[in-house]
Amino acid sequence: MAQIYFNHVKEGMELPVLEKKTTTRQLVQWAGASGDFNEIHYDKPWAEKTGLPGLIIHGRLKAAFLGQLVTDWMGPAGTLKKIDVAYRGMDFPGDTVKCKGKVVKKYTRGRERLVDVEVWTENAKGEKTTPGTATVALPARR
Amino acid sequence: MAKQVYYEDVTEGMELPQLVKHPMPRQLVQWAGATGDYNEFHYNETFAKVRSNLPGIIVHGALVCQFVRQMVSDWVGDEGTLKKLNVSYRGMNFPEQDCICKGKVVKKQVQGDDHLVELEVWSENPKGEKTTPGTAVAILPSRAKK
Amino acid sequence: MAQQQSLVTAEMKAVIGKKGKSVVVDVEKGWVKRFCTSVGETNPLYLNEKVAKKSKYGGLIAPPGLLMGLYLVPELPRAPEPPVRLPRGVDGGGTWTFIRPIMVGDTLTGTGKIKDIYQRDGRAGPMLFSETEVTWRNQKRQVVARMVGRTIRY
Amino acid sequence: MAQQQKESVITPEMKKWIGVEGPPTIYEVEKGAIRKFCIAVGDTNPLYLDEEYAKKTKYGGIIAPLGFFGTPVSSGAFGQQPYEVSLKRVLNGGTEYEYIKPVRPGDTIISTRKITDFQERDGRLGRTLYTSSETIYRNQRGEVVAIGRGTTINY
Repeated sequence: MAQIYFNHVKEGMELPVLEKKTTTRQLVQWAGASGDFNEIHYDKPWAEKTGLPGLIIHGRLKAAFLGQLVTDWMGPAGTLKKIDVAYRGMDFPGDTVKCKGKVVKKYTRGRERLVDVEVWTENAKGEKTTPGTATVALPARR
Repeated sequence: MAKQVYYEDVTEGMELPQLVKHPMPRQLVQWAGATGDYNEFHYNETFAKVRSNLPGIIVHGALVCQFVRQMVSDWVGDEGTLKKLNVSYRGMNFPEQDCICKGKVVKKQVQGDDHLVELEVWSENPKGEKTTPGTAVAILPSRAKK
Repeated sequence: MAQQQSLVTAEMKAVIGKKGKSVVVDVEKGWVKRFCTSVGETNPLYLNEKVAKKSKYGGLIAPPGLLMGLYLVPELPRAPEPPVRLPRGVDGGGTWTFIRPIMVGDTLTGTGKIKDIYQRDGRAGPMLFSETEVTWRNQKRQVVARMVGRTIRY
Repeated sequence: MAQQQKESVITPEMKKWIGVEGPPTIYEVEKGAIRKFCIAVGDTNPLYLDEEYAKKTKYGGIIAPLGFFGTPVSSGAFGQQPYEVSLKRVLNGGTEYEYIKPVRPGDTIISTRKITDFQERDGRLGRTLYTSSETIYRNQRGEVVAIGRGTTINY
């Protein structure tokens, strides 16, 4: 796995995009792993009855995608300190969810070298459905 | 837990208390998560109808097997031991319908130290069709040995 | 125009800060594996014992998403019912703070409390936000993570 | 009508696999997985879920429900076939489990499967192949905890 170092990070720098091609099966797997068995994620007639256009992706699965986006980028020597997400828009199984991120700030606090990253998921229309922010600690330099 | 059944309490032909399950789609998804059987015709209605040519979503056979197993386990209690269970998948159970598990004592006999009972077990759908017929062998505690 | 009714009752204010029941979860290898399958994570720190041993953690760790995904509604303290019926409820998101690594094999105890209940009036009418904070400790009683989840009713 | 002699679907290649043990599958039995399994079945027996209760029983601690050997659950009938079968449709004909020793959380279950027999018949579904298999489940001490037998039907 690649490692990124604090001295290589620049504000405005973009994280490699993580694309997730989602399926209903994945939502069922997520339900099993997370314990969220709400029917709106796998029972189509149920979802439609509650007024939704169809099955929707668990917000927390998208949050976990963003967690992966950040941890993949920071590498094994990095540490995820904090992540904050809001669920703003729906995504549907079968959609490709694009997870993106951008460095907004780099700074030191005590002995830690920290980077704040803006993260979000994007749908096919380019709408940010799950915006958030994350803070990671990175190793100093190679 | 229900009170313990003893070998001496059992007669051939005796029926086991029924166990009625009413699996909902949620339960099938929980089963998929617990077992890793993510076959789509257990939760995706379109897939079941179009791709698998089924009348709708069907209950996992192995889950029905577990319902039957639970009925026997509940009956033999903590002191009894289920030794063998044999089921055949003959018909389908559908979610949102009752799946009725039944059993009957076929034979009792002492073999060495073991007090054995042989059972006929099955699950039924609401039409009364036996969807999962089978047999079971269990060891029960004996009052004589207590 | 009529004054917008306050949704935050005295009963709600009284539950703020009160601790709820604890939840205990074992971070088991199989669970982590199933979790990674569901997200599509292949990071060896979560899955490959040999690689993880050589990392700074010295063993397998849980992906951050594992805690982010944990769905604990029945055990968590809940905000009292609002004085007017608000038919819709959604998960508004949350903040997860990771303090110590969560190792595979850890037993975590989560203790929840209602952190805050407040009202915002938006386009969709009055909205009631409740924030639940869960503090996660490992078997050594060390705090490993903190979560603040937001539920919105409107 | 002329009775045509049908060619056997059981090939010499298939016969070679009778009795050959497949690669072992390893499952670790975890308490959390047992709990999820019980929730899915709707089985609330404290023997599987409540350590305090289970301690006082003859088992001395939590056991797994019979038929649970870790995940994924093996049906004892399906499995990877190392050979080609000309009949493509598959049914699970049934399973039999013999339970020998309790399975406990923390156990590692090593299962091996082998084909025990092939039979063919002309039935309602046309030419039908019955494949019998046996799966032996052993724990980390090498003790046989269960034997599963299954029939796979191809038609």
